[in-house]
Amino acid sequence: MTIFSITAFAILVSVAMALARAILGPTAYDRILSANAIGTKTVLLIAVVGFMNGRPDFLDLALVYSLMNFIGTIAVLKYFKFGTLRGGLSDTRDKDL
Amino acid sequence: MEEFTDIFLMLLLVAGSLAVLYVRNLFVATMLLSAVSFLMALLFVTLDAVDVAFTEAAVGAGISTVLYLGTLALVGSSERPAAKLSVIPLLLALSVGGALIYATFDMPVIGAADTPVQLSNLTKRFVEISPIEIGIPNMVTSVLASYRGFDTFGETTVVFTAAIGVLLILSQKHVRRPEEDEVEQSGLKPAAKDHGQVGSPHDLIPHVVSKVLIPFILLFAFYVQFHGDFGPGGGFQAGVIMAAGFILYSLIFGLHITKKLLPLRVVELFLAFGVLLYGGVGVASMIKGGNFLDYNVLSADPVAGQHLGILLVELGVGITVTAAMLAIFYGFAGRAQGRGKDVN
Amino acid sequence: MDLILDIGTWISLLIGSFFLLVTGFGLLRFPDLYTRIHAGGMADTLATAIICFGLALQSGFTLISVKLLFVVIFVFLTSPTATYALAQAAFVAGLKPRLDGFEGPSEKPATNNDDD
Amino acid sequence: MRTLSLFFILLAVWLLLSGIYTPLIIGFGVLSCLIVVLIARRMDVLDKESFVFNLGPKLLTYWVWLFIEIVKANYDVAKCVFFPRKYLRPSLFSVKATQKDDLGKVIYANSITLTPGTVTVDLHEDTILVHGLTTGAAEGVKSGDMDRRVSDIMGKA
Repeated sequence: MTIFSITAFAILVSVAMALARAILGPTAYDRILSANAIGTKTVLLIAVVGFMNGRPDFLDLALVYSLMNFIGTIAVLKYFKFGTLRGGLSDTRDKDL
Repeated sequence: MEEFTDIFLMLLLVAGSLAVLYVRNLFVATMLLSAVSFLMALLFVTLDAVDVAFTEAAVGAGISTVLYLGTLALVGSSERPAAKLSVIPLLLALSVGGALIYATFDMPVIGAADTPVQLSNLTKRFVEISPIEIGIPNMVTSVLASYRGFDTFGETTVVFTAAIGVLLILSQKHVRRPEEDEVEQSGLKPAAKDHGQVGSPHDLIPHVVSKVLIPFILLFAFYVQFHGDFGPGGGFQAGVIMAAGFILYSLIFGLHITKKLLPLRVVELFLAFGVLLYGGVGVASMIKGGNFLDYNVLSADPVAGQHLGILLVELGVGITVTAAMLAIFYGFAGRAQGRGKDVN
Repeated sequence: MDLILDIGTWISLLIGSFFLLVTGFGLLRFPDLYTRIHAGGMADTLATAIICFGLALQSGFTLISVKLLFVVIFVFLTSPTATYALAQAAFVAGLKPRLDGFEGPSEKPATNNDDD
Repeated sequence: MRTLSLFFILLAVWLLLSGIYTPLIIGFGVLSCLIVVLIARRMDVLDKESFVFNLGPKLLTYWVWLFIEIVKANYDVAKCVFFPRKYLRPSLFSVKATQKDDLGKVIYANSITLTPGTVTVDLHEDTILVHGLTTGAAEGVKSGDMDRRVSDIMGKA
């Protein structure tokens, strides 16, 4: 039992708890929060598993994950605030149009 | 430990998928699906399939969520309740599922030494000859881009066709008043007003952070594109990350500004150019006297030829995927109008 | 020397695991969305940083450690932004935070912007 | 000027990411950085408000301070998870951000969010609406210590 396995186990349990929150809800925002948290934990698990298997090139993957997590959440904000993905999130740039 | 991880992840996956099926609110289903997608990719990681996990990460968890949201903005987020519980489909699904489970008993153990994959001559050849013949460390790339170049060409064409299809369906002239573009900028919902303070109309934080991040996201896409020979990555993943960079830009600054930067016509040009580049490499190798997509003849030295061929082909895939993702995003996002909706 | 590094990795990964578990626990236990956001923030910040630090101890001064550093910087830039996006979306949609705590005593903390 | 420094920063990042130093790959790196810089210029993301890099070493000392704060705050939130009845006192309050430019405000708002126990809910002009988990966390933000430090690093920029 290495430390990597222990950490991986802890991350998995934590993912399970976040998934439980995602299923329980109650609001849609709780579910976004859980999906986001699962994303962060996935990033960590990938890094740890990469070290466990002796293949740290998994880290590129971890970077992609955090990037995708971020874009997903921004899209959600936009969807909630405006109901469309179309216009700008911010109006500061439209002044000089 | 390995076994435990797999079983645990499978259980989570089943729980998540059942929840996706169960919920009636499509938005909630989208969020759960993105969580399930993360779990799925974790499974790929534990199976040591980095390239697949890479694609799942980029496509399943990231872009799909954005595209689903784009669709929801078009169709609304509540599902019509099912008419009635029908027995025959249930029985059919159960029996097919039962047959599949029965079939798994015949499957070899994961990682066993005597599975067909391990014993196949093809595997031996890929593992032993490809480093000499093609000379790049990432075997997945040499198999995908060289040995099975035809397959990948087909896949690229599928992506191309999908993008064309979406464009055809979604870019039809749409009855829309010209001033709508201006109005929807301030589509804040009134619900926030009774809280004594309205949400800020411009979101400074994502705005500034994205400005800092976007150049690095694009650079990372290029990095993935050119390092597909050495580690996980390649054209597909790079294309999706590149598109993600532009989609982030579009989410923050608005579709109209992105379209000014990269008009739909240019995207369409890139879309076709990528496929043509791939096919062009094939034709070039035919002109040089080899078979279609036989990179050995592209240069005097066969290994150098393979390198050049794979590089160009991956570039073609990357360009096509970027353009296809953007075209699909333009199609979905460009059509939806802002409107208030109930999500809770 | 190796032993010290290994012990360092053990300690940091254990602390990280502990905070991850607390995060999961908090996500389940806290009463409303806004409090749960705080719980989620723990995984994003300290757990990420300390686990990556522990892994970096194993790889030493290599490009792998640099990549781990990139992961931490990236998460530190994006995670608060995503959290803000979520809180902002909930707030704009009119979801009110519960300010009375977790079935606790009703004495209210001093707030400037309290609306209930 | 900013274009040039962005180019070199991107190139450094590429070299650190890549780890493969053959002329071909480095050549691709230079080419990619050039393309990215061109796109960034056309996207107009290179304005003053987003250019973090000229803040220099002061940002580093700030991060060290912030990290210590994060460790302390994590401990507080963990206590709160285990004994919610005793510690959990959610509150919503607004504070003023004294930074003049947008970048400073964003750094401040994100620092508040990064410290668990306080989350920025809204940032409007120079008012930040904060949701605090415990009285201690709320007091920490209201004391204005973090605000002063952010203003400090921004002042010299």
